[in-house]
This record gives sequence, C-alpha cells and structure tokens, in this order.
Amino acid sequence: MGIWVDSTIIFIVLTNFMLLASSRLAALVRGVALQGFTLGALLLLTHSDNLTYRVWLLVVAAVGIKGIAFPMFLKRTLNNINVHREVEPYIGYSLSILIGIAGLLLSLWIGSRLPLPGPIVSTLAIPVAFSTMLTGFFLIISRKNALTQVIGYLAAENGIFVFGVTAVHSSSIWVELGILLDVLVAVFVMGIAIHHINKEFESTDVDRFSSLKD
Amino acid sequence: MVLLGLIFIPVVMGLLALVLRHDASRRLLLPVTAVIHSALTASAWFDAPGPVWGGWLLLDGLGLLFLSITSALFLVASFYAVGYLGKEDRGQRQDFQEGVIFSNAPEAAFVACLLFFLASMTLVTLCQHFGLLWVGVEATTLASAPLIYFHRHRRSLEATWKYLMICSVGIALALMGYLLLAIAVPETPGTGVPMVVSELMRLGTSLHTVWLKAAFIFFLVGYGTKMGLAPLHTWLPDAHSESPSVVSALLSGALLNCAFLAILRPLQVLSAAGEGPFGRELLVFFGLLSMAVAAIFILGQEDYKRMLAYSSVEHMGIISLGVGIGGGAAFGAMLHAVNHSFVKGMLFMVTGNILAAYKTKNTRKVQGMLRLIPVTGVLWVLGFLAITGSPPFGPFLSEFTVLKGMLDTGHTTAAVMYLLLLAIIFIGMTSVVLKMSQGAPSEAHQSMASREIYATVIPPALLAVAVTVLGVYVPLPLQALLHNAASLLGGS
Amino acid sequence: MYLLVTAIVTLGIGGMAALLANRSPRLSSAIGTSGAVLGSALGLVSAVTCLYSGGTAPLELSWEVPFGSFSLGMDALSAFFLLPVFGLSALAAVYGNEYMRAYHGRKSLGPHWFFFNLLIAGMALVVTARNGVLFLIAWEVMSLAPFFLVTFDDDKESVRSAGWTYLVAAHLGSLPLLVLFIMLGQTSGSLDFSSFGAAAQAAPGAAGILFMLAVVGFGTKAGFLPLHVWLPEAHPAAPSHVSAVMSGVVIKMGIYGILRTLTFIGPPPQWWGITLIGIGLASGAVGILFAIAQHDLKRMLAYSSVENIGIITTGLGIGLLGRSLDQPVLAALGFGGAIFHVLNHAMFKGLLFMGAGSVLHSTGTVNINRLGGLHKKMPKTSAYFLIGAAAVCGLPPFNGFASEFLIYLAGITGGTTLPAGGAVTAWCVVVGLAAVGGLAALCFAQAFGAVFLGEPRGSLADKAHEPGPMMLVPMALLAGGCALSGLLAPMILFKMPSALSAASGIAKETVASGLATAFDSLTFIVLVSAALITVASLLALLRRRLLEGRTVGEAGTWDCGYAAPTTRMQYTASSFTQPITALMSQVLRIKTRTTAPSGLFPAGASFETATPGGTREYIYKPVFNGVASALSRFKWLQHGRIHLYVMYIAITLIALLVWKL
Amino acid sequence: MDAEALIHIGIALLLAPLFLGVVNRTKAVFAGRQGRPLLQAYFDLAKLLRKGAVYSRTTTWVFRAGPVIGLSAVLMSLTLLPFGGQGALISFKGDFVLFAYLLGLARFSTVMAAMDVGSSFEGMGASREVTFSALAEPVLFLCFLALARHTGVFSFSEMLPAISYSTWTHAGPALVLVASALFLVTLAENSRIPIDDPNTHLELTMIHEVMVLDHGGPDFAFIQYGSALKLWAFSALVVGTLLPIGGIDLPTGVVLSTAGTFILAVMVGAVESTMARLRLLRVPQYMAGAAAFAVFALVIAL
Repeated sequence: MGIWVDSTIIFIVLTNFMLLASSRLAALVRGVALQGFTLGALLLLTHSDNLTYRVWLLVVAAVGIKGIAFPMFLKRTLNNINVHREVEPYIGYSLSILIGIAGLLLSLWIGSRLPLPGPIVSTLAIPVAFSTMLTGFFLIISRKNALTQVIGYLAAENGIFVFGVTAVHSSSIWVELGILLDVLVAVFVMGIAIHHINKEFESTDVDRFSSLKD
Repeated sequence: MVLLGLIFIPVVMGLLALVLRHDASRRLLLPVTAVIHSALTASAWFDAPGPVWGGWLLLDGLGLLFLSITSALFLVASFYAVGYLGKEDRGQRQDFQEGVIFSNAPEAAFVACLLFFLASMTLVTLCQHFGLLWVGVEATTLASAPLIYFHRHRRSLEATWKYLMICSVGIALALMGYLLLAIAVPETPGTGVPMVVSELMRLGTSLHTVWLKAAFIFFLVGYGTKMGLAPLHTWLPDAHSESPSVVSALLSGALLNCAFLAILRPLQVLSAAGEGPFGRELLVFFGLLSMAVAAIFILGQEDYKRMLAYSSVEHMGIISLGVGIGGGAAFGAMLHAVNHSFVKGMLFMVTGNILAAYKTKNTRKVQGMLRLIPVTGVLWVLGFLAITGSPPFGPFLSEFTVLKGMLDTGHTTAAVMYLLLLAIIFIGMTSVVLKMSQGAPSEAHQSMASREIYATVIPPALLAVAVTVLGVYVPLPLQALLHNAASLLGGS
Repeated sequence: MYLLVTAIVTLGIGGMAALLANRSPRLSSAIGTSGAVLGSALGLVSAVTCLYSGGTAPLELSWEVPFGSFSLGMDALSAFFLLPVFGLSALAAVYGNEYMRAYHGRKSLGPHWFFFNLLIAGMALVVTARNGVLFLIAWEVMSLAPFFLVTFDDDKESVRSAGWTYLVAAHLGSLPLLVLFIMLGQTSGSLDFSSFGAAAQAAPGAAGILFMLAVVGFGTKAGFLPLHVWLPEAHPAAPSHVSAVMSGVVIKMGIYGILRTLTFIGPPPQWWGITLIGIGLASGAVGILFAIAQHDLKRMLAYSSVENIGIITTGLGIGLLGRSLDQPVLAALGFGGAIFHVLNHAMFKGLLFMGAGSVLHSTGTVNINRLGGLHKKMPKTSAYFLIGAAAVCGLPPFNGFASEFLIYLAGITGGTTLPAGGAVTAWCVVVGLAAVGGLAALCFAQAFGAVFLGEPRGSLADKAHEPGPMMLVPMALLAGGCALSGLLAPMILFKMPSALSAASGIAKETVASGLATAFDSLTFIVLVSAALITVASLLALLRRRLLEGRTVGEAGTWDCGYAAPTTRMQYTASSFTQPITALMSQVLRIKTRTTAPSGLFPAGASFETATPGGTREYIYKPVFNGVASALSRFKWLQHGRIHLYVMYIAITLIALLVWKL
Repeated sequence: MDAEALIHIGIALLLAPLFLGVVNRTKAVFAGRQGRPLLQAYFDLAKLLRKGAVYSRTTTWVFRAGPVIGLSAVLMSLTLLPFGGQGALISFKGDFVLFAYLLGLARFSTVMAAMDVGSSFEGMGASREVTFSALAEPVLFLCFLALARHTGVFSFSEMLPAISYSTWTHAGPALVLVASALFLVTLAENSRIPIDDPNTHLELTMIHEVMVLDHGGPDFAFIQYGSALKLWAFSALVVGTLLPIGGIDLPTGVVLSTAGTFILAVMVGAVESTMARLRLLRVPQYMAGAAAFAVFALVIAL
C-alpha cells in the first residue's frame, strides 16, 4: 500500500525534472497534465481506506481541472500565440536540473525540521511537496515565456496540492473546491493576460517587461 | 443576514453592470451600491450582526474596523469614479508617455470588476475561516487585475502581469500556510476542528508550535506580498502608477489593509498559542525594512504616483511595526490604518486630477499647481503634510502613538530608526511636492488645462476634511473600536 | 483664562473670515488685520491681568484625542512671553496691512492673513498649553504657518528654496520634541504637564537626555548654532512684517520651550549651564560676524537675531549655572537678563525689520551697497531705525543695554565670587558679551550709515519715500518702546520675580532679593541716562548759542582736493567691514568673484563677495547628499524584471524558514 | 554720591587739555625741539569755540548731533570714575559696564557723524575706529574683571580705593599686569601711537583724525575736548590701579593721583617718541598681547 503511495510521489518528482528539462512548451503542458492525473491517483491512494463521495468529488474536480481543463486551455493559448519553445532561458536546462536536485535536498532538510504529527502517509510526502513547489517557482524565475511562468505557477500549485492531500486530514470539501475554483479562475485570467500580451508585444516574452522600474 | 448582504449585493450589482447597456445607469450602480454597502456597515456599528455559515463569517472588532475603512473609502471613490468615467474620453487616443495609440477596456467590465473587488474585500474582512480567507484574498487579486488594465497600453499590461504573477505566487504560499496551519491542529477523535480563528484560539497552546510558526511564516510572506511589505512589494509601484487613479486609491487605501488583516488573523492564533513574540518580531523587522526601502525610492522619485505607491509601502511598514511592537503601538497602528487609507485615497484621487491637468506623471514637468488648479493644489499640499505626519492631521496622532508605544516598551533603536526614516522620507517628499505646487505654471499647461470639475474635487476634499478632523478629534466610539481591535491583537 | 480663549477664537475667526473674503484683497486685509489686532488686544489684557494678579485659574477640558487633554494654564512665565507675542503681532498686522497693498490685484491675500492669524493663535497656544499633545499640535501649527507666509512670493526661486529649507528645518526640529514629551510622560503615563515632575528621576541619565533633546528640538526653532541654517534664508524671503514677527517672537518660542522643559526636569547639573553658555557665546559671535559680512539688510538682521538668541541663551546658561551651584543671585540675574532681553529684542528687532521693510517697500531693494542717503528721503523711518540700531547695539539709554547689563552683572558676580571652574565660565560670558557688543556696534554702524546716511549710491534711492501712517505708527510705537523700556527698566525688573521664579523654580522672595542689587544698579543707570539726555540738550543749546550770528556755510564734503568726486566713491558697507571680515576670513569663508581691470584702457572691472554661511555649505549639504547617494545605491532593487521579483519572494521565504525553524 | 567726587570731575574738566600739552612737550623734548606751549590745547579750543562753522551739503542732523552726544557721553563717564582714592560721584554694582558702554555711545555717535558726510576718507577712519575698539572692548573688560576678582568687589568706587599696600603685598604682580594691559588699551582707545598717529595728516594712515575731517568750529571743539577728557579718564584708571592710596585723606590722594596722571602723560609722550606706528594688520596682535596680560592677571587670582 505505502509502496504505491511512495512510487506515485516519486513519479511526481520525475515529472518535476521533466518540467525542468524540457524546452518545448507543449512538453511542459503535457508535464502539468501528467501531474494533474498523478495527483488524482495520489488522492485515491491516500484515502483508499474510506472512499466517500467527498473523496470522489475531489478526485473528479482535481483531475478534471488540473489534468484536463488546464492542459486544454493552455494548449489553446499555445496555438493562438504560435510560440513553441522556450528560447534561451535565463538558466540553462542542465543547470536547471542540478538546481532542481538542490531544491529537493533543501526540501528534505526542511521536511526533517518539520516532524509531522500523527500518522504519516509517506515520509517523502512533505519534501516532495516542497520540492514541487520550489520547482514551480524556479520555472517562473528562470524562464522568459509568460506561458512557462503560468505553468510554473501551476506546478507550485500542484506541490501545495500534494501537501494538502498527503498531510492534511481535517479539511472542508468546500474549501478544497473553492481553492480549485480560484486557481481555475486565476489561470483563466492569466491566459487572457497572455493573449493581450501577445497582441501588444507580438511575443509572450516577459523579458520585454522592463519599462516600469526606478 | 447583514453579512451576506454586504458580500452579495455588490456581486449582484456587478452582474447587473455586465448586462446593463446604458452607460449613465451603469455608472449609477457604483454610488448606489456604495451607499447601500456603507449603510449596512454603519448598521453593524449599532447592533453587531450575528455569525453566518457556522461562524465562518463573523464581524469582530478587527473586521468591523477594516470593513468600515473599505466601505467608507469605496463610498467616496464611487462618486469620484462617476466623475472620472465621465471625464475619460473613449475610443482611440494617444498615450502621453510613449505616444502609442490606446483605448480603454469596456466600461461594463470596469464597473463590474470594481463591484466584485468591493465584494471580495468585504469577504476578507468578514471571514473567520482561514480557507475562506484565502479564497477571499485571491478573489481580490483576480477582481482587481482587470481594473489595472483599464487603459489598454503596454505599461498597464506589464503592470497587470506583474501584479497577477507576483500576487498569485505569494498567495500560493499563503495557501501552503493554510495547510501547515491545518497540520498544526492536534488530532482530535471524531470530526476535525474547523479552521476558524476562534476555534484555533480556543485550542491555544495545544497547537503544534513548529508547524504554527512555519504556517505563520508562509502567511506572512504570502499575504505580505499582497500587502506590500518589502522586499515583496515589487508589484506595488507599477500597479499603482499605471492603474486609473480611482483604482490606485482603492488598492492603496483598502486592499493593502485587507491583506494585512489576513496576516493579523494567524497572528491572533499565534498569540493565543503563546508564540506571539515570534510573529511580532517578524512584523517589526519587515516594518522597518519596508520603511527603509520606501525611503530609498521616495528620495529623488520622478513619478508622483510611484512616490505615493512607495509611501504606501512605508505606511504599511509603520502599521505592521506598530502591531509588532504591540501595546499602545497596536492601537496606534489601527488608528494609522484608518488615517493612511483616507489620506492615501485622497492623494491618489488628487493625482488623477493632476494627471488630467498636466498630462504627465513626471514631477519635473509639473509646476504651479496652486495657480493652475487651486483646489487640487491645496489638497495636494494638505495631503502631503498629512501623510508625512504633521499636525493637525490624523497621521500625526497615530504615528505619535506608535512612537510612544515603541519608547514606552524600550524599543529605542527601533524608535531611532523609525524617526530617521520618517525624516528622510519627509525630506524626499517635500522637495517633490513643493516644486509641483509652488511657482508659476508654464504657458503650455496654462493653455491646455481644463478647469476642475466638482465630481473629481469634492470627494478628495471630503476625505481631507475627515483627515483633518481625525487630527484634532478622535470620536470615542472609534477609539473604543480601535481599542477593541488592538486588544484582539494582544495590544491594549 | 477665558479671555485668552476668546482671544484665540477671535484670531481663528479673523483668519477664516479673511480666507472667505479672499475675492477682495482690500476686504480680506481689513478683516485679517482687525482680527489680529482685536485678538491680540484681548490676549494682551489677559496676559497683563495675569501678571498683576499673579496667575489665573487653569482651564481643564477633556479632549477626545489619544493622550490629549485640552488643558491651558497661564503662569507668570507664560504671561511674560505673551506680551511680545501679542504686542508685536498686533503692530506687525497693522504694518502689514499697508505693506501688502502692493500686492492688491496681483495676488490673493486671504491665505496670507489666514496663516498670519493662525501663527499668532499657535504661539499663544504654545505658551499656554499644559498638555504634551496639545503643545505639539500647537507647536507644529506655529511652525507650519510661517512656511506659507514665507513662500508668499513663490515666483522667486530663492523664496521657494528658502521655504523648503524652513519647512525641513522646522519638521526635523520637531522630531526630538516628540521623543522629549513621550519620555517626560513615561513615568506617570499621562502627557499632562502637571504629571511630568517624576520623569527626570526615572533613570540616572534621563534628565540629561531630556535636556539635550530640548536643546536640539527647541534650539532649531530658536536658531542655536549650528541649527540656525533656516533663519537667514527664511527671514529675508518673508514679507517684512512676517520677518518682524518671526524674528521678534517666533524664535523666542524655542527659548520658552527650553525654559518650560527646565521646570520639569529637576535641578540642573553644572554642565547644562556650561553647555548653554557655550552654545550662546558661539551663536552670538558667529551670528554677529556673519551679520557683518552680509550685503542684504534683512539677511543681516536675521543673523543679528542669531546673535541676540545667543545672548539670551548665555543668560539662561549662567542662570542655570547659578542654580546648579545654588547661587540664587546668579540665577536671578541670568534668567532675569535672558527673559528681559526676550522682551527687548522683540521690540528692537521688530522695529528694525519694519524699517528694512519700509526701505524695501519704497526702493525695491535691501542691498546695503546699492542704497545710501535715504535719510533725506525718509527721515522718520531713518530716525526709528537709528533708535533700533542703538538699542540692538546695547547702547544706553535704550532697552538693549538694560537687559545685557543684567547678564553682564551675572557674569561679573560669578567671575568675582565663584570658585575656579564657575569663575572661568563667567569670565567667558563677560568677555564674550563685550566682544559681541563691540562687533554689533560695528555691524549696525555700517548698516545704518550705508543705507541712510551719505549720498545715494545709484538711482534706486530716487523713488524712495516715507511710508504711510499705518507703517510709520507701529515703528514709532516700537521706537518709543525701546526708549521707554530702557528708562523704565527698574519698574519692569520689579514685575519680573514671579516670572523668574516660575522659570527657575527658585522661591519668589529669593529671586527678588537676588534682583535687588540689579534693581539699584538699573536705577542709577536710568539716572545717568537721564543726566546724559539733559547734558546733551544743554550742550546742543550751547552750540546753538555759539553759532548764533556767525557764518554757518554750506559746502561740498571735504575730499582732500580731489577734483571730481562722485557718490560712488563713498566708503561702501563692504569696505567698511573689510578689516574685520579679513581678520575673520577663516570663520566666514567669504566667496569672492573678481574681474580685474586689464589692458591699457580697462573696459570694466567688478568685485563681488558673498557669505553664504558655512553650516549649510559644509555640514548639512554633505550630510544630505551623502544620505541621498548612499540610498540611491540600492535603486537597482526595483529593476523591473518580474522573475527576479519572484525570486525575492522565494529567497525571503527560504531565508525565513532557515532562520526561524 | 559724595561731594568730594565733584572735585575730581572739576580737576578732570580743567586739566584734561593740559595732559595733551604735557604729552606734546615730552615728545618735543625727545625730538630736541622747543615744542608748542603747554597750554596749546586750551588755545585751540578757545579759538574753535569762537569760530563759525561750515557743513557739507550731504550732512543731516546726525552729523550735528554727533559731537554733542559724544561729549556728553564722555562727561557722563567721568561721573562714574573714582579718583584720588575716593569714590566716584555715582557708583553701583557693575558701573564699569556702563562706563565702557558710555564711551561706546560716544564712539558710535562720532562714527555716525563721520558716515554722514559720505566721504571715503572719513568712512575709512570710522571703519578702523570701530574695528579696533571692538577688538579693545574685550581686553578692557578683562582688566575690569581682574580688578574685581582681586578686590572682591565690583564697582569702580569700591575697587580702586580698595587697592592698598596690603593689596600690593599679595597681588602686586597682578596689579602691574592689569595696569600695563590698561595702559595698552589706553593708547589704542585714544588713537595714540603705536595704533594711530594724532599728528600726521596723511589721511590714509590716520584713524581718529580722519574721522573728524569735516567738523569745524564748536563741533570740532566738542570733539577735541571730548577726546581729551577720554584720555584723562583712561589714564586716571591706570593711575588708580597703580597707586596704593586706598583710604588716604582727600587732599593727598588728589595731589598724588594728579601727579601720577601727569607722569603717565610723560610716559605716553615717551612711547610716542620712541615707537613707530604699527601697521594696521598688526593691531590685532597688539590687542592679543594686551589681552594676554589681562588674562594672566586674572589667572593669578584663582
């Protein structure tokens, strides 16, 4: 049982590295989609002992939004703005992977500092959650394309979701749904913004965003 | 019921705004909603409305204070907005800064978003449940992003994107904080504990300290981004300088406070768990840091809207400093929240008029306001004196109280830095403001300046009066409320 | 007390009405002036009654402001300071009414009169406030109002920068006061003056810190060296009646503040007195030296105010020294001289600024080197100015001498009777006063001589004319005051013990006995002065008798046989003061600009000097610029790159986690 | 105030011009000339008083009031001055401050009169006059302080008469120092060599004389008489400091002091004939020297 959880969690780590390594936006989108499905699986596995309607609802919502809705939406935007690869990011792909590893180590350290009270689903849960989050931030920091940044945001979001799924027991379904909804709207708004950016700047390269400064 | 009304009336009105076709009637929605909203708020002063949704929504002292600020400011802003939208010429026109052609976003969206913005902020002030609180704060971001992109040109778009991205990231962290907080709650047999402030405070010291601290750090960084604590403030000057003045007024005057409220909630729990000093120390640190960073950028600032934005960073710093010091300073901080919102709201509205008259945001190109647009000029000077904490205006009293709190609790170094930074910021702002208001305006400006219209002059003037009154007279009920709020934070 | 409140309210109403009547300059001036005069009259009555009845019942009203209570009180000290406040302000208002006529139609006068009345009301409140918050608010109102008065003529760049300097100085100066009052209220928890007594005993060093805070905070307003930078900028920029009020009374509020603080913070250690004496003598010497070096009459007067504040502070200092060595005589003389000089300086400096104003008003310049020979054009003004000059030089029989004499006496007493340490300090006081006195004579001799005497140095003086009665009468009254309070000095001294005991905290009887000797001396001085006047008039008669029936010819000035004298060959003020300025060049750092005559037929040659004042150049500018550049090094923080912004967030988060977990 | 004091005032009024005569005679003797008569000063005054006057068109009443005020101020200063071991006509604590300031008033009025004629020469004279006296003022007060410190009282009429043999026994050196400082001040304040030269008529080198170029007739008489009295007063001070005749009977005291005063006049003459006039730039150093004497005298008293 625990082995399955662990392996899923590790799979998430792998998806993180995929996100870090791939330059093609399409691949990034696929990566997020993959994470979305994995999260659904993780949700099921962690609550396998009592699969209430509540859990099912969450699973459907999570997979539906994170695994299907976002990727489709992002794909559409991707097609509107015909950019296909991340051209020269601030930090190269190989270095990115190394940094990802460093992030993983840091997360392990933080996890060690935070002894989880009560029954633990997996010792890996918290470190992975953190590292996924950091991966997301790292994408935002190191990539130039607005779309990549959105994907980074999603990755971070996923990391937090992993955390919520694995570590938190007492939590209200409504809040979970509300959160998912909010994220949905957020990504939607960002998509619109990207659309406008593409229109105004003939590119989605946020590197051009430097006219506002002191 | 009142609480639900406070939240949903603006929402309904917003939806209505989307369907209405006729401009005038749509604009009319703003003051109407504002009046209703503030009336409801006022009623809450007299008989406290009961909790809703099993205590998830509840109006305590803090909530009432920030709700009142938001509501009052929105009331004034709504009237200003009507005048503002009336003055705005629609359709294609040239941007004076880069010369590109741009047009406005559809007005329906603008009005609707303003109303949604109000609703979301109201939600933040009302919630006691941390999850819901997070939803509320995120909602404010989403509702306000389109407002910043009202003038559809590159700079505003850039500002919007930064706002959206940075705040979303920050708020994602806050979500993490929420989960950590949930972990901090000890396992209880049967149903889990609802994540409501009062409940968690009841648990008190039985919460897991480490997780609580971690949670607070995440909340602080997350909501701090939204609140504009340095070095997380980076979105703030861009958004404030590029958005329409009425929006800047609301962002600075209301939104930042709401974000701060979202930090205060976990602080309450932290204090109840006996870890108050941990949180306060961080607040003091970030408070001083914010003041320092603000000082850096206010000195020799060439864009007056950015200057005001940085001044907001400064004052958020002062407020969190006050709360961090606690005791009488907490009271001062609460009072300062009120004063700052009014002054800053007024100042941003004034910048709208300056922009309309001079068609530039560059302080070097603005001169002789007192001659060209006298009322605005007077308000500008008055607001400057107020914001820099000169008597007889409100901020003086609050900043004085904060200082007293610091000295009384023996935070001498902090007090010295506080005074030093205030002095530097004062010098920086004087040089800018005086240059703008005094002297004789250039012929070019004299020719193109349109005369001031009441709709855009009266609202800030009202705020000015309020600030002046608060400087010489703090009504007892308000003092009672402030004391109540401060006591919720463990202050006096 | 209610009379005073009425006065303040009257001033407020007057100001408001003037503001409302802004449309018509004539009307608003009339309203503003009458409001100021009426209010001041009421205030004067209340002050005088208080002086005679010895204190009035304090006023205690609750006030819904944190730590605030609307409590007013008037003891002899407050009353004594109210005299110049109301007296001079009223006269200045009358003067200003005519002075501002030049602006009718060009500028709206409503704001001017509003702030003028606000200023008077603010000062009255400062002197009578008995609660920290109330005091601070009144103080700041009193500091802000002059800013708007100074920048009245804000078309001029110089005026704007002067306003900036003033505002910054005023604001920075008020910061230490915030700390001061908070610390005073710390032990008792209340900010009412009545509860401040305990503050000094709170901690061993507390009293000293409080004292220094007061010196810095109030000293900025008073114009202590080196905090005086704003003074020579603001005074010339302001309209002359405003300069008169600022120089005459506003800066005295700083002295009042220090006196009031001293009543809270208990028995003074010796170094307080020595500090004040040091500051006083330094301000006196440097002030008068810079005054000598100025070419702008009003700037010169401003610096001379620094000098007189120095004299007053020296008096306070030796008074404090007397208290700490418990020598009541010394204390009484020192405080007495200081407070008396406050009154006198208000009179003659007000008079002098009004005189300068009349010159500016009729010739359009106050550049000493361009004027001359005005005595024939405006004899009355010239006569009044001469009286003021004699008074400010401390020449008998005028009032300046009376008050300086008290300080001299204190110095001499101390220098004769005190043990070594105190004695040396006292000697410094006497010698310092002597030096300052001599230089003051030099300064005003050149000023009066160059402006009013001799021949005009150019066409500017042609259109010079005597101002109208509304400007002349106040000057006449002040001139009369200078002579009168010189001749009535003993009587005034007789009324002072209550004020002094309020200030120095020494029992009234002790003070009175301490002043007894001074009383005798002053009486003799008055006697001599009277004799002097009689002898002078007798000699004048004799002279007339001698010249009767003899040939009294008119001729050109004897020019040692030079063929074609021109008025430009007259000795200018700058050349007059050259010996001393050359001697003191190290202190003054005069900037000179010369174009030497060259070639066989030199076209033009010119020589200019300017003495901007060292503190501004060599202390404040570097500091300000240093801070500015230091801070601007961090401007890269806001570089506009979003991904780095996000990185800030990540770094902050990780740092906090690592630091705090 | 006692009647004896009037005697001294009388003596001063009478003999002051003679003092100048003695000075000049001494100089003549040094120079091997016969010199002008001792009473020349009286003749000059008499002549001037009999003359009419010529005024510059530039001048105003200030010019005319100058000499009158100047003379009367000096006269008043005499009433404060003790002589011959007796108190002065008027005496009170700190009267020497008034003494100094009366002389200051005299100077001020003369300077004003000089400025009134608008001539560069007189402006120059006035400038130098006020500058040097401003430098002399502190030294004068230092001397007064020293006297007060040593005698423990602070009014002329108590100080000088208090100087007796016993004073000399315990504070002799100090008194000598004070006296010499006072002597130097006397030379400076009364426009004598080495500060000023009352004889030369090169305007550029003169101070006092050039200041009064335009005065004539009675006005000039007043000025001359005033400066004579001033010189007398100063020398009376020096003599009063040096002579230990405290508490001696009136006639002897007066005789001794008068004699002393004229001896001083001889000394002044000697100085004037043996020394050259200082360059103006050196005057501050001269004053500093005088100040040094006085300070030294003060410090001894501690």
